[in-house]
Amino acid sequence: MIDVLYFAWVRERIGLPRETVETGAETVSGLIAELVARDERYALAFSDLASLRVALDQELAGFDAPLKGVREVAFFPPMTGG
Amino acid sequence: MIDVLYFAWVRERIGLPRETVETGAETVSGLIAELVARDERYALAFSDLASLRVALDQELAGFDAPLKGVREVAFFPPMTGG
Amino acid sequence: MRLIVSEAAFDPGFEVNDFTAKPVGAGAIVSFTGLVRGDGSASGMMIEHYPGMTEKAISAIMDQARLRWNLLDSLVIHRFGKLAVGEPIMMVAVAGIHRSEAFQAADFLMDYLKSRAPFWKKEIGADRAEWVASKPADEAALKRW
Amino acid sequence: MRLIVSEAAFDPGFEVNDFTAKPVGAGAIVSFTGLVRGDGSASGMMIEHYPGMTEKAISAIMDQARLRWNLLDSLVIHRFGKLAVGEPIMMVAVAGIHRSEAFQAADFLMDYLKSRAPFWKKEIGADRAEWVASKPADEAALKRW
Repeated sequence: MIDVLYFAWVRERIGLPRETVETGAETVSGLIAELVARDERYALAFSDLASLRVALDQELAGFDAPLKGVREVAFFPPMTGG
Repeated sequence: MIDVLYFAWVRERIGLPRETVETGAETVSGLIAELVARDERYALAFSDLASLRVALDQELAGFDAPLKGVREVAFFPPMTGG
Repeated sequence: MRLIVSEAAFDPGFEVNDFTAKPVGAGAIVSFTGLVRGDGSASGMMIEHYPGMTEKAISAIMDQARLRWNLLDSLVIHRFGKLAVGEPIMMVAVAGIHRSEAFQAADFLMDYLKSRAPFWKKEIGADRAEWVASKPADEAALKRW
Repeated sequence: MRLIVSEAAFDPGFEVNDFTAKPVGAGAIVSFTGLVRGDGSASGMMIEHYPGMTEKAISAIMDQARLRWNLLDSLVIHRFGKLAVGEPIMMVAVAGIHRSEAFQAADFLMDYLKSRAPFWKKEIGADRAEWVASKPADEAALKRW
């Protein structure tokens, strides 16, 4: 069980800000593959990984990062604060 | 007739903030030579030209700059504002 | 060090004075205030953020700046939610002994806040709302440090 | 563009707000405030200046910055006379469209004010008063621009 959070246009495309996911995926990429397989909204949100960032337990990470021990995964576009 | 102004420690060494000088000097260096010849206070103030700056009519200039047409000469140490 | 992430408006002048009064021995205070620009037809902005990560990410950036430039104090304020054109979005202030370290630290904080703090801006116009795209120049700016 | 050379104290926060409210289209406001540091036994500072040349020199520096970075507005305040430790000596503020030009312009203004505006500082201690020596680093900083 892992909390998955979505922000900005990722949230809008998927249609929800967060959900709890049951997953056997070992890496972020594996989790994305599972989500994309669900339906078109996910496929659209994850269609261009180069325009996405991921954080594991609130720290930026790579798509090949392992999920073991992670409680919170967040997907979002590059940040535009400041 | 030219107004000569002194600032900071140059003013203190010479003992006055400004004076009007009758000079035939053609350059700043010539004017300095005339002043130094007057007495020790001037000699002391002008003993190290590398630590002095000069402005002609309120614009920074070099010691070899001509005095023709100049109404106001100022001598001071390097600036320390800001 | 003080960090405020809030929906509420803030008063840059009040914050500058409050900040300036505190650090003992400071010779240089640099502040940056970011305002909603209102390019074209935009009437305002909506800022989304990632509660929790925002505070962690900014605190880490502030720690880096403090150690690297030996700052006497630093302040970051960043708003989220709805903002009108002309309103202050965020503010950074740093206190240093000398001017060059204060300028560098403030510049560094801004570059990192821009690309490493989890905020996302959406420009609101009369008949449209669009997520602001990140600029390659912003990511490139991090390489300066 | 606004330049104030004055013996009177000023309120940095008030000036920041007043300045921030004016330029239309600004996205970035950078301000610098210089404070009397009070190194060692110093209790204050006396600042001498060259009336007339001060205003001319600073205006010329502000003109340069405005053209080079396409600034929307700029402000310089510099005091002279007697100042106590902790008091603001001077302030620079610039308004730009983007942050990098605002940072650069403020940094440039400070470097030039430091070495090209006719002010001289004398540190006042309990039993001494000494003219502050100019630093080679300040003159060298001008080469950055």
